[in-house]
Amino acid sequence: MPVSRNLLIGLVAVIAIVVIAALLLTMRPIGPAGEETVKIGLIAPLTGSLAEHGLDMKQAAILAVEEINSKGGILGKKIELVIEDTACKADLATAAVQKMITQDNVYAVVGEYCSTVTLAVQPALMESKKLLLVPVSVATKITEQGYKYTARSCANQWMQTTQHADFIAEHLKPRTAAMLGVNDDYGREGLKIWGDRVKEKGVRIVAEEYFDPGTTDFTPQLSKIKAADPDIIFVVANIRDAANILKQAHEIGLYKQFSMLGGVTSEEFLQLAGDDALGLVHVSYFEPTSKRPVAQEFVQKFVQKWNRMPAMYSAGVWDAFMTLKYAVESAGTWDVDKVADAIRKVRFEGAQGTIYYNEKGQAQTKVLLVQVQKVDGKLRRVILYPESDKEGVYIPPERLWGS
Amino acid sequence: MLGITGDLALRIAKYYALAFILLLPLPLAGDYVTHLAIMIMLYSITAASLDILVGYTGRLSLGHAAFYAIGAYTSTLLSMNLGVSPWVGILAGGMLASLFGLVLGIPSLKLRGPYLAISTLGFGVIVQLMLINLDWLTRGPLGIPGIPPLPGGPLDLRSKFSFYYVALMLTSVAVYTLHMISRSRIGKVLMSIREDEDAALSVGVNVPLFKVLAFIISTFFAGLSGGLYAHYIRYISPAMSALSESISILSMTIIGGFGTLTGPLMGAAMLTILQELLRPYLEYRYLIYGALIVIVMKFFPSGIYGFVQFLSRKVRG
Amino acid sequence: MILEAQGVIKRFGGLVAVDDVSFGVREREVFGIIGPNGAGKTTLFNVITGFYKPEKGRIIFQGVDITGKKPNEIARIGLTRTWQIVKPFLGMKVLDNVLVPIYVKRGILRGISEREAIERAEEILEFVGLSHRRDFLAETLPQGERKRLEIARALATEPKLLMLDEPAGGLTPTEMDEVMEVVRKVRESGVTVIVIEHNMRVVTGICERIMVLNFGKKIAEGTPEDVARNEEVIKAYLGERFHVGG
Amino acid sequence: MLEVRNVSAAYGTALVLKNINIRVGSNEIVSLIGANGAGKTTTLRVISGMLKPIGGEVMLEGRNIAGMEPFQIASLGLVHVPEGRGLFPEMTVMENLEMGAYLRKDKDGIRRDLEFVYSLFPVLKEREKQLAGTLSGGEQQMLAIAKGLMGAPKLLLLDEPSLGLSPVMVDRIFDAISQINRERGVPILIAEQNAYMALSASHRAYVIENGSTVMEGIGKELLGNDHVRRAYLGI
Amino acid sequence: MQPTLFIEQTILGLMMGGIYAAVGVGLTMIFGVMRLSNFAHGEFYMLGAFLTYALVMALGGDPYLLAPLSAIAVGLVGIALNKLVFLSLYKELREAKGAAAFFFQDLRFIMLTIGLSILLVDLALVVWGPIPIAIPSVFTSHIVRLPGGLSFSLARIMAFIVATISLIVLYTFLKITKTGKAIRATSQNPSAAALVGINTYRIYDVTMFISTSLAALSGSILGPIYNVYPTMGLDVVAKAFVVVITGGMGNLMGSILAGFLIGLAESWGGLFFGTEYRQVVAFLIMILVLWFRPRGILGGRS
Repeated sequence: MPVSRNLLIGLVAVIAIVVIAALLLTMRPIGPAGEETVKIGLIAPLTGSLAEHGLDMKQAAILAVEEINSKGGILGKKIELVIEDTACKADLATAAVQKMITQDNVYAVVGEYCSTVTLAVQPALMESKKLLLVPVSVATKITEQGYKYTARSCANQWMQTTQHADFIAEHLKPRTAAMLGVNDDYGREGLKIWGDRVKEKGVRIVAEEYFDPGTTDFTPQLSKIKAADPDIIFVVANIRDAANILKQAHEIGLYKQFSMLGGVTSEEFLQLAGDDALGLVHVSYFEPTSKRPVAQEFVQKFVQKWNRMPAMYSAGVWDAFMTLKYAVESAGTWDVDKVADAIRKVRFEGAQGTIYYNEKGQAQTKVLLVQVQKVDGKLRRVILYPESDKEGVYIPPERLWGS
Repeated sequence: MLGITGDLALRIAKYYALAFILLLPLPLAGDYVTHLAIMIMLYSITAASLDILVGYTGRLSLGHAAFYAIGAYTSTLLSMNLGVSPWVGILAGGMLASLFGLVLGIPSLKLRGPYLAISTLGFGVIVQLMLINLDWLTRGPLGIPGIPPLPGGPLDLRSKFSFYYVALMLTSVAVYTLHMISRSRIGKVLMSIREDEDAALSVGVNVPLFKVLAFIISTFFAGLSGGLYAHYIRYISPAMSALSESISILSMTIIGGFGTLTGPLMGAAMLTILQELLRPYLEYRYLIYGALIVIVMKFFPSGIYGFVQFLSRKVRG
Repeated sequence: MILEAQGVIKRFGGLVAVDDVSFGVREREVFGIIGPNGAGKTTLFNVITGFYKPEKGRIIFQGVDITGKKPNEIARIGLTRTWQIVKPFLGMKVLDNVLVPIYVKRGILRGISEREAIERAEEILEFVGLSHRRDFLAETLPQGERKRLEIARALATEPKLLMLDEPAGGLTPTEMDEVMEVVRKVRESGVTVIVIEHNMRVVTGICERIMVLNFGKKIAEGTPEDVARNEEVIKAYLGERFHVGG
Repeated sequence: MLEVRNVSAAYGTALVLKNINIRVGSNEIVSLIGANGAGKTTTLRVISGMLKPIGGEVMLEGRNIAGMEPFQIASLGLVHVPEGRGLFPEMTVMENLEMGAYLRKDKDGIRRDLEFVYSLFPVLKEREKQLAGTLSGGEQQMLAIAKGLMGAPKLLLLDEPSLGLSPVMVDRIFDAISQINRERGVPILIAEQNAYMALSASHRAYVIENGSTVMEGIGKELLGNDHVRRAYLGI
Repeated sequence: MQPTLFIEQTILGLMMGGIYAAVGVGLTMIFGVMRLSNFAHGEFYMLGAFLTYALVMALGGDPYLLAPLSAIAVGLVGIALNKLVFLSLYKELREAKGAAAFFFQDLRFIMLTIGLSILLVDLALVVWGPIPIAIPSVFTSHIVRLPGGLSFSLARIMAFIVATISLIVLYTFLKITKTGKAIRATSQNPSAAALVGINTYRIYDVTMFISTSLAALSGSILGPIYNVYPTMGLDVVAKAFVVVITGGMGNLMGSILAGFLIGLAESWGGLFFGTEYRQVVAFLIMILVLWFRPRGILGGRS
């Protein structure tokens, strides 16, 4: 067979594939009277190594939408949730967002977990004038680029880390510190901000170690840290790694005060880490034990629906949806420019506390510092700071461990 | 030139022109389809470039995404730090990628089969770690947002609509060039190496030289498409060089049908679209995706291309 | 002398595959190398064409010492070999099989126009009688045609000395005759030929001089008639007591 | 014992065997002679199942074994010592011999056979613990045959037992082959290029040319046959 | 540098090495016998850990006691997959001709196992969910203290011991049993193995069983230490390949040696170059070894 005919067949096949797919993909599902609903997208890593956090986000989003709709929607319109998986990959995420923009014609997108993915989808959303409500990604840059349609409902890296560093320096008064972080954007930015901040306050950094995502054994790093003998060890990691780090540190006899960023706030973390978590100080922006009625209500509904305690990320997602609700209602219109302005003016009680935004669209939420202590024989997080939420006092870990 | 008669070049160009014209109205299907089409085209260049290495020269690479990332970073950094035009940047990205291709190609000359595959895998991981750790240059793991779009004169290449046509043109030219290379004297010499290295040596082929040349050509185009990607998405991060990316590029090449050059185009289209079609199934979709890969590879050793040929033979009787 | 081997030794572990072999090949002759299986003939080929490095000895081709040169360099200066188990480029067209060496010889980038190259390739295919297979994939050829393709591909390098490793092995008598005819024509065109062959009919039919190897050692050299009468050769090659029975 | 009827075989598209017909009676040594590439090795490969024939029948003790897997054929008592000797280079001589007896369960029988092969090739006993890959060519050939014998063959196929061996060694190998046949009553089919050795050691022989059996006869008679000398040896 | 740190790192490196070796050995065996580069190897490790968890939930008891059960179960899954997916391909491979055909066959195997890996990871995600699971064991919380401030958890020591014992058992199995010898024979010369009556397809099944159950055993003993989650296999498979390649594909002893070498190199490399380059160290060691010995330390099959 002449080769050029092969080529022809090949190219025809490619075109056929693309055209058929285009037809398939542009076919819109005929929903019940499209006028009545507004679509909101959620992008989250539902597969891949970060799927556990995607689950936190997905469950909160479903709950929030049910809550809003059960109370008659927003300005009389019901919300329809469109969920897409990104696996924390930029190319999958951009395609997902593009689909949301063009096919689903979403009004706003809530997401993502990974800052790298949020940054990747941001330009497309901004250019097509869709709101991007960031509930979890903490990279400071996301709200620093001056995008009008971006708002973040959780404390960013800078807020979390500086307040954490200040608390540590002022209350724990270490002379030396070691830092251990995941070798990605989260860990790098965290260590940089924290290290600079505590250095200003006279703390000497005696070790700075990194581990690659997917690492399961941290003993090489921990053993170096142990040799450096710091007063406090600052760690930036997600729950899986953090639990392993604590376990392995104690295993090699590294009993020091650990302190971490907000990646570890969930019930599953306490289950994974067990007693090794005792004494740990870390940042949180939401505690399910909070006495505030809104938080109580959120926790109660979440547990009722999903049979597990909400993680910190779930609260971020919930508040993102609530931000939208209050902003649209206060603007009195769905006009995106007006709603974007309204977001910067609303003030409401969310799961995390009183939520209001600055000009850049960054929520000025409270950052809590908690310590894992034993209350009635059970591990729980006790809020140490700020004064308004304080539940207990800092206990040096030596005293918690007994010996 | 290079053993391609004007006649052949013209005949193949005609098919590409036809495909080009047929694909012109696609953006009418909306931005989503346009975006996917653009991604398919970028992947097509990369997968086809990998085919030069895998399908034509018989050298397996599990680190091809590294060159894609090198192209993207080069072009981005040049245009953002030195104000170089992105068009020049993309070209420079291709060139730097092929320089790295040379760097990887020479030491891996002695290696075969899985030894080569895992070494290239290692190369990909090392590039990723360098992109993360050399943060003074690459701005570290958070990646680089705010990359300038391609300057298009009167056209605003931020819009998917106009970028589509630029991409279509560039992809046609790039894939056509790759096609010509595969049909050229170089392509035939590379194939002779794939078929039998000793026999190629015995008729005077400088096997090491051409193996390295295959790396250079292949990585040049991967770098180009990486640069295009950077100025299209306007955000890049070290994750571009991840093993999973290399594997998805390799999947396109192999499942599409390696050693055919048209196969990888089909692979890029099929796998990208499949990912989209399976979207509604959220967590469940990789069950189907993985199963389909297993089925295609078990029953169609020469990939989708082989399957299409099989079908067309059936149709013609 | 177009080719001279001087005291070539090649060892594999404890085995001496080629043991101090010296010989010379004259311009424009057909030189046969025979010997039982495992006598070291193919190893000697591999040493001459650069695939193995000899432990000792020198190979002189056209007055130039080519010992230790790379196989492709040796092929480029006009010394080309074929393979006992033929190695056609199976997944390529017959024409392309022959074009590759032409490109390599005449220059990939410049040197020969495509038209010329194809004409030349077609000439060679015509020469070995494979014109009718021009556009077939090599993997579709039967054994006899593969053998001739192998020769065609070697001829395309424009060799001054062609080394054929069992060109007639495994062929039918008709195919064998065709191959012998090709070898004769090659020689007439001015190319020197070295042949490894088992089949005595082929050897006596085309060779002017023969060298006999046994256990890596040269045991005889001369015209086919001389060699066939040589007691040691008969012993080594045909079985020790054969002449007694005959 | 063995009857090969009209067997044809091909490698891919290349037809290498055309209507081969061979018979081996019980207790016989039969040899296949012919030039390199004539199809001797392929014939043996087809018989032992390493290559599936495209036509014809291979009857072993009245049962058609064509198309069966090699290990199934081996379990019927057909042992093939292949081209390249079929040794396991990174295993010791002893282990190779054990592998030869892989299918056997009779420990006593195995021990007796081990003694027999050691008496046949005493050098193997000396090298018992040495890796097979480190043996000399002649020793490897002995090991290959010994390994074949350990399988208590009902029929033994030997491919080029003289390959690469010195004349002294060739003599010893062929003496051993005769001895095996005499003392054990094992029928043996040899593919051999060394015409004299093959013909003088065997009872009957077939001449194979271009994938077909062209002549058959008593070994010693063929030895004197001028036609064989001319046709096969070409002189 | 403090000597304690060095000693501690060395011991930790050796322990990691034992585990690398255990995971790598299965991978290298499959390649040695079937010429199969199994990119889904890590998923059997993952399945082992999850099954152990499921068994602990269902039957109660300590994961270290149930690990063998889970290993056997995963081994059976391995056999099933072998029969279902790969068997017909081995037969095709036997008839493949020419270097290019072999290469293409390799590609096909690689792609098949990649597809399998994607499938199995998602299967675990769907069945067990994405949240990491801790498997409680009495051994994890028990810490053994050594003089000089060194201490290790009993679980880790157990893991090292189990890994070492299983390697010794495997080695002995291959050295002295009939089946073990048949596996080695098949790996060294498949056609000769068939000629002595070895059912090579059954040997493939057995090898698959050993390889997958060894991976599952490693997963089961490490699960309680590192927790269990669907992508845990992906985290080990690249490292396992590095180990296997460094040791020489198909060479058992090579993999064991390389496992320890890479384990040590990572520990020491992290010490000298900074831990952010830890992964680079492993790859550099591999590249360095391949530079001088293109087929690994002890030389593997091509």
